[in-house]
Amino acid sequence: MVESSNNVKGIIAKRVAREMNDGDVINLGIGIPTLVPNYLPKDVNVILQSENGFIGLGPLSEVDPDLVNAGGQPTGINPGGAFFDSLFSFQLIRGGHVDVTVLGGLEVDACGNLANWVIPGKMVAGMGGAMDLVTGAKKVIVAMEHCSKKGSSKILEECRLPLTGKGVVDLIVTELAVFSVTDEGLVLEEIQEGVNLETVLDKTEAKFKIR
Amino acid sequence: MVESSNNVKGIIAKRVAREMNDGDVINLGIGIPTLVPNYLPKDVNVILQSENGFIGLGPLSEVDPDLVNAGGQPTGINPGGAFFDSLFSFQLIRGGHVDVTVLGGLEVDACGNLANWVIPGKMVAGMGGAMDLVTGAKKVIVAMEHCSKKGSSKILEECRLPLTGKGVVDLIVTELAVFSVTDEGLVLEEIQEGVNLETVLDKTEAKFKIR
Amino acid sequence: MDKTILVDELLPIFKDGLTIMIGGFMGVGTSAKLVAALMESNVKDITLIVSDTATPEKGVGPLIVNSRVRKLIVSHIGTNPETGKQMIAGDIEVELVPQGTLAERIRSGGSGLGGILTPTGVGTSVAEGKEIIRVDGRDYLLETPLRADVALLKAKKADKSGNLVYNRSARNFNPIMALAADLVIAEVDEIVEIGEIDPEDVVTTGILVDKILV
Amino acid sequence: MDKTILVDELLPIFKDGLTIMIGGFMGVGTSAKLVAALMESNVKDITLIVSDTATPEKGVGPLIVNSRVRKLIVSHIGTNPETGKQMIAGDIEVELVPQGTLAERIRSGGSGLGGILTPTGVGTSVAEGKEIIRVDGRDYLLETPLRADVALLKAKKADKSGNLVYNRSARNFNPIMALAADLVIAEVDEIVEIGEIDPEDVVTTGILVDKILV
Repeated sequence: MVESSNNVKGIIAKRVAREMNDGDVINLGIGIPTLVPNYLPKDVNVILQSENGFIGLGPLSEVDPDLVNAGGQPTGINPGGAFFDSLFSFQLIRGGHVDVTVLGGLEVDACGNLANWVIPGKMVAGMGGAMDLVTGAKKVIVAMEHCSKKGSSKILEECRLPLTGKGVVDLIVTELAVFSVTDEGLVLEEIQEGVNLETVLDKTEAKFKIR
Repeated sequence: MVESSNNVKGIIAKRVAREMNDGDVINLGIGIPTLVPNYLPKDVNVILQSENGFIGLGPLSEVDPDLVNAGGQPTGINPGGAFFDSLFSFQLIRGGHVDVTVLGGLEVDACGNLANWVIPGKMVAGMGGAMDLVTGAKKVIVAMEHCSKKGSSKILEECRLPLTGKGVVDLIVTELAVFSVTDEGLVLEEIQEGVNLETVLDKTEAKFKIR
Repeated sequence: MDKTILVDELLPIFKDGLTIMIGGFMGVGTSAKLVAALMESNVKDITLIVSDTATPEKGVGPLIVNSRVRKLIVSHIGTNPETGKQMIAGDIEVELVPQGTLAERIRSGGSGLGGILTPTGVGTSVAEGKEIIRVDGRDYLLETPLRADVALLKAKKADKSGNLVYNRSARNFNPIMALAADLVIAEVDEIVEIGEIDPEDVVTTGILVDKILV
Repeated sequence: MDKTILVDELLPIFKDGLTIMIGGFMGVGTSAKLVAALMESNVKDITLIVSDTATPEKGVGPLIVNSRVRKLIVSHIGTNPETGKQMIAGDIEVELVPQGTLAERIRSGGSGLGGILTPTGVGTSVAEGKEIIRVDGRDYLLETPLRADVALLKAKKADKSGNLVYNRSARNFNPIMALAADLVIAEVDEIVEIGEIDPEDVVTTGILVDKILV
């Protein structure tokens, strides 16, 4: 079961990695998005931005309790990186200086709306930096499992949970398929290997066009 | 004539210096205000802010073309100083982190209005940082000669030139007198040594109360 | 002017009902000593402005766990379950603010601005009750300034005039909070003589810092 | 990815009618080489965003003297008499902006904001035609963002990824202009390998810098 879940996460992260271009400045949310760098081709070097205050997030070398990623975990900084305060960090994020952000989602809909920060009466995590990221990054990719743990589609005709951002999502990557958000709604761009169209249709509440 | 003008400037600067408290953060405009530090008592150490980007303006030591004051002249920085960009500099100024600013004036009036940046059709210097300084500094002192070169009062019932700031002036120091700006208009706080009240009344267009 | 202070001298400063900003992100860059002093002072009904409530043990977590906070202005509470519990029980009032907006509001409060226009939160519940202003064909939320009575910072090093240098990602909210409170207190690991920090390296100028706790 | 560029490669970039931001204060922190390249390129009708027009010989002064600028967004022109002369003759359009407001407008343009509310200029001619917004009982002017096609910066040192470090008061407007233009070009005195600038010392991150002229 754990094996299978890891598998699913890997499939999603691997597909997201193909969206990255050499030199891109990327901000990765916690969860599946953090796996993306593991699947980057060797000739694609990206620069990771960490919204808690630096550019050049890299592998952990020495442990310094003052050097953590946006999930609060110990991390490293690559040569060429830079530290700054939270104000400057969000100037970069909101100002369009981050090329791609990859985030998890609770729900995404056909208008590119994203919900991932609160389930009323239940989970109130807070939006953290997510609202700024989806508003400011040039490209917003939602990387998530296609269905909830209860088996219901997370890709909806219209989000029911409170939104993180309105009309902000560019691409949705799940273990079943890849959708782009266009002015005419969702477009199925790809079906993941070993998945058939019927499964995608069956598991997707939102209507979508097929490219 | 030059001698006499220098004398006048010295009288004004000397009186302004008495307004400074130990530890104050001060921003000085060009002209008479820059003479103020020469007259500070030994036990009054002030910290000079330079709006082009540093704290701790000090005497010139080595000449570095990249270290100038807000008038563009070579200057020095004292130990304990700090460099920053123009954005941060004006955050300090507008945010009330500068205790006193001392500026020259073309006209000041009974409402505390100040005009010092433009004479329509004639001189258009631009406001530079003056509008931010008079808006943001905790105390605004205008240090200027009492009358224009043509002999007319620069302390008016109402400014005629375009304003630098509305209701911003706290204290006016000239070679003849010191006025405070209160809710009830100008109050004559002091007459400079060797000057009599008749002269002040004669040379001042604005009405004022006598403390 | 010696700005150094001992913990005992801090205690009378802390009073019930104060608005306090505390630097840090997930507890990193939060002054453990100043939070401990707050705990020791037994103050309550604090309005706390902070990036997140970290964990129950870390950062400002203990202030939450021990019910010292009446109102919280914060971007994330998910890592400290106690915050959500008190929020649902109605024991603590929580205003959730996007992290970039929180930074901007604090900077506005410290920079004499009346606020900023941000696109963040447009079309979400964050926009409720806020003025929407259209500039150049795009909608923005008017977000207003935040200030505090006291800001508690954590830095790596200070000189005796209060110039501060931070360590790595522990910088986060500390430099902007230094602008936005009536009284600014910094815990530092090391204090050096004036002149020992290069003016190019200073991140927070000493004119913003009132007290230093080593 | 090598960002270094030669003066000759710059010339095709400069086109008539561009909006250009140039760092500097009274010519200090203005790239003399990049201004010279602009002169050499013979471009005209520039919209120039700059702190001041320095003197006829210094900073951006030569661009004014040689009538390359059609519109100027600036806080001070008093030290370059040529600017005032062209302004009165109607040869150059001048928008005078308080220096702190100019900095804020550039930062807004580079930070995705729709503008800021500032008390600076309320009750003066600067307020003419601007929206006045009342927050907490005080009036503020809504000041809108500024952006440029190109920003020309001057720094002391760069690494090959474009991280910049400035020298003393030559920093001024350069770091915020780095945020607010589609193409950012920096002249530096010295270029070093990636890793030679401590991440704590970087003032402008290399992700903002497109081209480096040594």
